[in-house]
Amino acid sequence: MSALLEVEDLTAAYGASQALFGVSLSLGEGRALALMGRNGMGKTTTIACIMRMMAARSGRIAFAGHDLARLPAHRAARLGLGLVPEGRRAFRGLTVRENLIAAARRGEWTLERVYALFPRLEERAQQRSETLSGGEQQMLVIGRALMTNPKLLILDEATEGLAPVVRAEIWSAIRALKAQGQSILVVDKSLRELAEVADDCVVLERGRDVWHGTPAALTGDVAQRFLGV
Amino acid sequence: EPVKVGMITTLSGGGASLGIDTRDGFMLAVEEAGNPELEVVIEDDQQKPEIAVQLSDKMIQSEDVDVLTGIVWSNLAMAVVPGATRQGKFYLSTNAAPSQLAGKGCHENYFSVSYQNDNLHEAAGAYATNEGFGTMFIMAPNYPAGQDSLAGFKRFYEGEVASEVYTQLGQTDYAAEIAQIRDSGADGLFFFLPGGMGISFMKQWAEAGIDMPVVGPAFSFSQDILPAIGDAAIGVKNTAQWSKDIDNEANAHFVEAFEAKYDRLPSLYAAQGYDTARLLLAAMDKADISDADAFREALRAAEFDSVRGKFSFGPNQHPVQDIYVREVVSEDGTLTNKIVATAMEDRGDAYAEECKM
Amino acid sequence: MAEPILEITGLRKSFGALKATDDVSLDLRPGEIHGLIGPNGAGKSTLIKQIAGEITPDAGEVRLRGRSLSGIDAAGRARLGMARSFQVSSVAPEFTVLQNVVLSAQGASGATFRFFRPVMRDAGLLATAHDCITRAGLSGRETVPAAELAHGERRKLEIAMALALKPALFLLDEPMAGMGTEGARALGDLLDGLRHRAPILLVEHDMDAVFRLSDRVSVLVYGRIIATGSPEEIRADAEVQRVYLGEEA
Amino acid sequence: MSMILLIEQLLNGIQSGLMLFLMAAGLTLVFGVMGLINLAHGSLYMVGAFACAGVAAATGSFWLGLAASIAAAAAAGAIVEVAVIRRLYARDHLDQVLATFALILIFSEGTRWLYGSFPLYLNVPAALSGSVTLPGGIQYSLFRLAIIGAGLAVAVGLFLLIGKTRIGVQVRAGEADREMIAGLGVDIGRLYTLVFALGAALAGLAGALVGTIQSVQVGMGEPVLILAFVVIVIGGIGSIKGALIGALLVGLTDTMGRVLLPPLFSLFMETSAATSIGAALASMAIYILMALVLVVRPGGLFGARA
Amino acid sequence: MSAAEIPAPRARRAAPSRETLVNAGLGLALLVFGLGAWLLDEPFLITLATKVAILAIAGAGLNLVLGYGGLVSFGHAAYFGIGGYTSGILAHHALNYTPMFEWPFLFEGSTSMPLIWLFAMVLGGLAALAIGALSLRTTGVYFIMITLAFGQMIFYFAISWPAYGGEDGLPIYVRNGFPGLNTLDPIQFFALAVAVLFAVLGLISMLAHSRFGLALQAARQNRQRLMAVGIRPGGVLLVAFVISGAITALAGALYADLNRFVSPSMLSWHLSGELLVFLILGGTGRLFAPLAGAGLYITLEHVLGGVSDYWQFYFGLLLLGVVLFARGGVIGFLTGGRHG
Ligand SMILES: Nc1ncnc2c1ncn2[C@@H]1O[C@H](COP(=O)(O)OP(=O)(O)OP(=O)(O)O)[C@@H](O)[C@H]1O
Ligand SMILES: Nc1ncnc2c1ncn2[C@@H]1O[C@H](COP(=O)(O)OP(=O)(O)OP(=O)(O)O)[C@@H](O)[C@H]1O
Ligand SMILES: CC(C)C[C@H](N)C(=O)O
Ligand SMILES: [Mg+2]
Ligand SMILES: [Mg+2]
Repeated sequence: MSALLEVEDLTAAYGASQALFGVSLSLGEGRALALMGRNGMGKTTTIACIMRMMAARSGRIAFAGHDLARLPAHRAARLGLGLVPEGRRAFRGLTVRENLIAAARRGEWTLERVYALFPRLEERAQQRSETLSGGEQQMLVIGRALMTNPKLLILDEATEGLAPVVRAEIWSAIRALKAQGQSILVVDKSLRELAEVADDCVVLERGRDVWHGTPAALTGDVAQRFLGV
Repeated sequence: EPVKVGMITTLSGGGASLGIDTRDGFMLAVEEAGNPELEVVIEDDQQKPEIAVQLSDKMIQSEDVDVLTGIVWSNLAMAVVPGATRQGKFYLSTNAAPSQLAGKGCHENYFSVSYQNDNLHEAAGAYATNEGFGTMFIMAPNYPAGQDSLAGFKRFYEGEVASEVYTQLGQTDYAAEIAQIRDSGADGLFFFLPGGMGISFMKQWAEAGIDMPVVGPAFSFSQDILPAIGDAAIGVKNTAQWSKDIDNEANAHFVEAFEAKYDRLPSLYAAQGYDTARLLLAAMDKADISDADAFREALRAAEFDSVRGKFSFGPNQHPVQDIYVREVVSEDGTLTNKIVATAMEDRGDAYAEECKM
Repeated sequence: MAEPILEITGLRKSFGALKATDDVSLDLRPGEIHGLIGPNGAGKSTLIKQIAGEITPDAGEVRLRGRSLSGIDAAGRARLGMARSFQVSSVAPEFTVLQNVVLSAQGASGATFRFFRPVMRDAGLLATAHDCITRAGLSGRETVPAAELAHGERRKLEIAMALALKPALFLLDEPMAGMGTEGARALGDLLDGLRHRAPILLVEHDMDAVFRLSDRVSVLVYGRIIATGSPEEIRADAEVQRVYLGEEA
Repeated sequence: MSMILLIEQLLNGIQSGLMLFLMAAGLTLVFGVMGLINLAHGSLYMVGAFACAGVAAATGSFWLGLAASIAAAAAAGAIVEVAVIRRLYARDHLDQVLATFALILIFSEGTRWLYGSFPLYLNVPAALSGSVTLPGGIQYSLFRLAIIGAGLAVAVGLFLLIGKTRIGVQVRAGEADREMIAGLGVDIGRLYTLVFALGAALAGLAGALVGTIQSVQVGMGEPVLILAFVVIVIGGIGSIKGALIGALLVGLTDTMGRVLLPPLFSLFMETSAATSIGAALASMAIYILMALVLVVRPGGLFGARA
Repeated sequence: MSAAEIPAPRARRAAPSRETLVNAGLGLALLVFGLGAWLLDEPFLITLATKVAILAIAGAGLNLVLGYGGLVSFGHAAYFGIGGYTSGILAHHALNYTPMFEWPFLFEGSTSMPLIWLFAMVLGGLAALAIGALSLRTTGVYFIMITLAFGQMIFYFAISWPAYGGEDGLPIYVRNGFPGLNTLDPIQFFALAVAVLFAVLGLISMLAHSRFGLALQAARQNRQRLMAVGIRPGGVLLVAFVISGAITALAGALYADLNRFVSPSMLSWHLSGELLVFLILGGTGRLFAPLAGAGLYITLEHVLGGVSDYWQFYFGLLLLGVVLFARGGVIGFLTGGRHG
């Protein structure tokens, strides 16, 4: 069986400055992959390439049997990629509800289910997203990604700025999703929670994948070297 | 010695139709004459004064023209003429003739071949008096030519001015003014709205269905824009020093030749362009341009067959001429003008006395 | 006990029917880090904005070293020694890291209407800037435009800019967010040393950091302070556990 | 001035406001909602008027002309979007200014090339010509009433489209963060083409309707463009309601200024000078209004965003 | 790794950047063009070069607020026209021997450029102060439109105010004088305009690199952050706006002398638009953008003008080509990249 997402030897650059020097990873259907690395090592860039928000310089990205190289971002997303981007990026000027329905696609995740997951969003349904608190915005963009009912959910620091209780809720939601067979690619700074959900880890260092393995294998020594913990 | 003419006129943008007619009328006469001594360079002023100034600089400094001509708009003329005449060039106006250049600012090298700007408005005033209009509603845009227009009208109008209204330059919606006109109960309406303003006004006026005689200068009823106004214009009286039905040989020939060459009827501007070229050619026959004084005299003599019939220059080198009242009529489905009366005979202008030449 | 540097009394702010700040009083004493925690949307950032002068409270007062700040705008308060970091990084994106920090140092120096000497050759400002960049962990990135920084690096730039203001106190809104474990730890060490120069009001959701660094912790819920105390007291508070900490504590 | 004339002038003000709204409607869509500064909007207005005049002259039917104006402007809009505008969303607003300024030149001179320099004829269709008598004895042009109707219909339609449909939500999301909405699977490129074409179609419709009672000539779009910008800025960018109110305010201020200021000045000056000064002030009135509105409410009357 | 990929070692004293070279080239091109025209005895081409220089000064004024401060003023024609009318009116009174005012002291007008420039800059600056103080309450598109509104007010005033010619404008029969120069000689006037241009560009470059300039550029990018470091963007922007208005008014005074004529067309929104176009064409925010933009624009206008009646059509196509394919304007295209 081929993997859901396959990235091979990906390189990418911002103008003249190269950010990725060859990243490979693969993620099987129903599995969760943690992408790790220090600040500025290329995690977000890798995700941007997968999302076709940024053109790769070379390498191959295949998702659900399609080569993404030629697709525009919206076609790639429609194959089933759902992104919770770094830095939130809720649509300003739109209300909470409008943010959620803007790109919704049919599936299990509906407005009701998202509201059930984050009751705060229902309370604030008519508030413009840019006046939400930081954490509320974070909930909103997670909900927004879920509303597209993706095959692969990509979370780039999705728990940043959330209160511990909420963070715990989100992790449990992620675990629940995973249990239902949702495939997930996740970037997060909290190793403890990552270890609980991830099946595999890939560590990036200066734009290269330098370590692959299971969370269990991510021993103190490796973590110290690549993550500084 | 050959004569080089620089024509600066409006050939692009919204005001292009006037410049194109001017040019075409002028060039028709030039081609008919076939005088190898006459060379013409033509440039587009885009209806912008500063472009007009630069073009005149270029023609004078680099192309060494002897005569400038062609400007349609008063504000462009004001920018170009004083400089050009001071540098010893001749300027022959095919249209714009602002009052400053007729009075204190007159110059021996400046000739207006069209009229003095106030003339047609004065004639409208005289006509309104003759027709016995007791009260008139008068209206023009709020800029110098508009202010001169109303002043010119009042100069010869002896009845009572019911109301005097200045509209905005470039205004296109006249519902408010039309309501005022209707309410004024005046005997007649005089208006001066050149270009698109006049088209808009006339159409809205016709829609309003007010039964009031209308008089105006020819500008809003000249051949170039009549088709755009449509039947709304029929019956309107307008004043001009020229009309296509003026009965003389030169005019008959001009109208026929123009239509044959350009496949449309000539407008006032075309006639003015044509006359200007003919004046110039006539002067060239009499004198050499290198002798400026002799050439000036030759121009002043104005020995050419004007399409308006008799034509001569007054002391300030503006025309002394008859001004007619025309009526807009439909001839076989084509809108055009027909002379119905003569408003003023041998009219010079109000500023000639101030001119010290 | 030493006089508080910053004193907030009876602050209120409503957005329509929502009471984002509801009679909040708290203070910041010399040498301390005062942690401010609370659920998302509790009103922490709104409180910081009121202290910094970006929004005007409906009622209540903010005092700096005993002096009321009413009527003084954000720039004025910054000049009086308040340095703040933003929850969402707010830097000049086209400027390099160095230019951003120099801008901050220039703001602190007070003289902006100087039209002739090139600012990027001002030795005093440059020295301050380089020092702050190093302390924030951004050395080597001086010439990179802020727009081209990775997320975490931009968070560090926020810190560098706050340092360059050489302030009397810091208002830090989730400085650790996005920084990564290692970065967060380094920042923690930095703040730890900083408190003796200028006290810090620290809003954070990173509980390890809050409990490790804070001398006192206040908990804000629905715009009200429900508890203030030592880290141990707060961690043990049942209500705080219920509404905020959850099982993590 | 008599009471009835005053009422009639108020009506005229309202009507001229709605006429402005018709012109501003497409602009609100493209500028207010998509966030694109399109100076060539006036050119699309001109394209509509010329298409209507051309087709009406050829077929003798105003209504075919009207249909043609919408179709031609929409097509021109779609072509322009795909060929030019599309490359500019990611760019600075200023690049859009330059590009659409270039488009004005191309459209104006292109139209002159095709149709010549002389203004075209376009007259009110028989079914809508003449006037009706309103209660109070006020005579009112039927065609102007039709324009009022069209203006209101467009206002309602746009309000529903932008405020109540998902397309509206997606377009606004696109303005906030184009990359992100594409990343969520919305074909924002095609959507923008459609919306741009719709805005162009509205401009074309306005051009045909207003051109019918005013004039059809090259350059007719430019003064309108400025006024339309004034309207939507007063109302608050992105708000259909604001554009409508802004248009009415501008229409009333302009009309009442023209009607009332000259007599006001003649109370204490000689008539000729008074009318001239009054008229001068009247021509500045809407700009004074705009400056006042923006000084007091820097985001326009109903604007939410700056 | 190929040689091209190896990053060049950082020089301690940086060689002049590519933009500096391009700028020097542009300045030189203007000088060579003017002097060449002089040698070939083509006074009109000198006039054209002078026009480029003057419009570039006006553009430079706008560039200070637009390029550095991020304020898109769509009403800079106001200051340009105020400068022009200052020159026109002072000369008008002096030439016609009708004193401007007799109280509190007799003032007869002036035909001396330095004095006229001073007046123009002060008046332009004052107008900018008043308009700026009100306009700066708004931001973004609202700022664009409110500046347009003030520009239009002045424009309509000038059109209908009869004292100085209204729409017909006001001729200056003899170009105003500058001590030691014969300004009627095209090349001398050109030299004067170019000298002013370089002085203005020098001033702007200095401002841009100063503390003030740093704050100004920060105000463009992030006003909130500027406040947070203790600097009020409003004051910084207003000062820039006033300097900008004064510079543009200076250009207007020169322009009036170039054409020996002023009219409300100097105040029209088309002119404001053209100044914007120069900057965008040249590359907004680059020091020499106004020169590059004005130079290209005027050249195209005059080269194409002779080609066809429909030359504006081709002109439009060319401009479009520049926006679409030369990112960062002409200078961006020439330097082949981002801001340096
Ligand atoms: N827009 C950009 N332009 C230029 N360079 C960029 C840009 N965005 C990121 N980079 C650079 O690319 C490299 C990788 O950045 P990336 O954002 O992928 O890192 P990351 O691993 O996601 O970091 P973080 O944990 O801080 O989010 C960094 O060196 C960064 O400076
Ligand atoms: N301008 C506003 N209009 C309406 N509501 C607002 C506005 N600003 C903030 N709020 C609301 O006020 C509440 C407090 O917001 P605030 O940003 O202070 O929360 P916070 O404690 O910082 O939360 P977080 O930890 O998630 O950042 C939130 O519910 C938010 O939605
Ligand atoms: C065509 C004419 C009515 C032009 C008029 N002489 C003007 O000033 O501008
Ligand atoms: Mg990242
Ligand atoms: Mg917050």
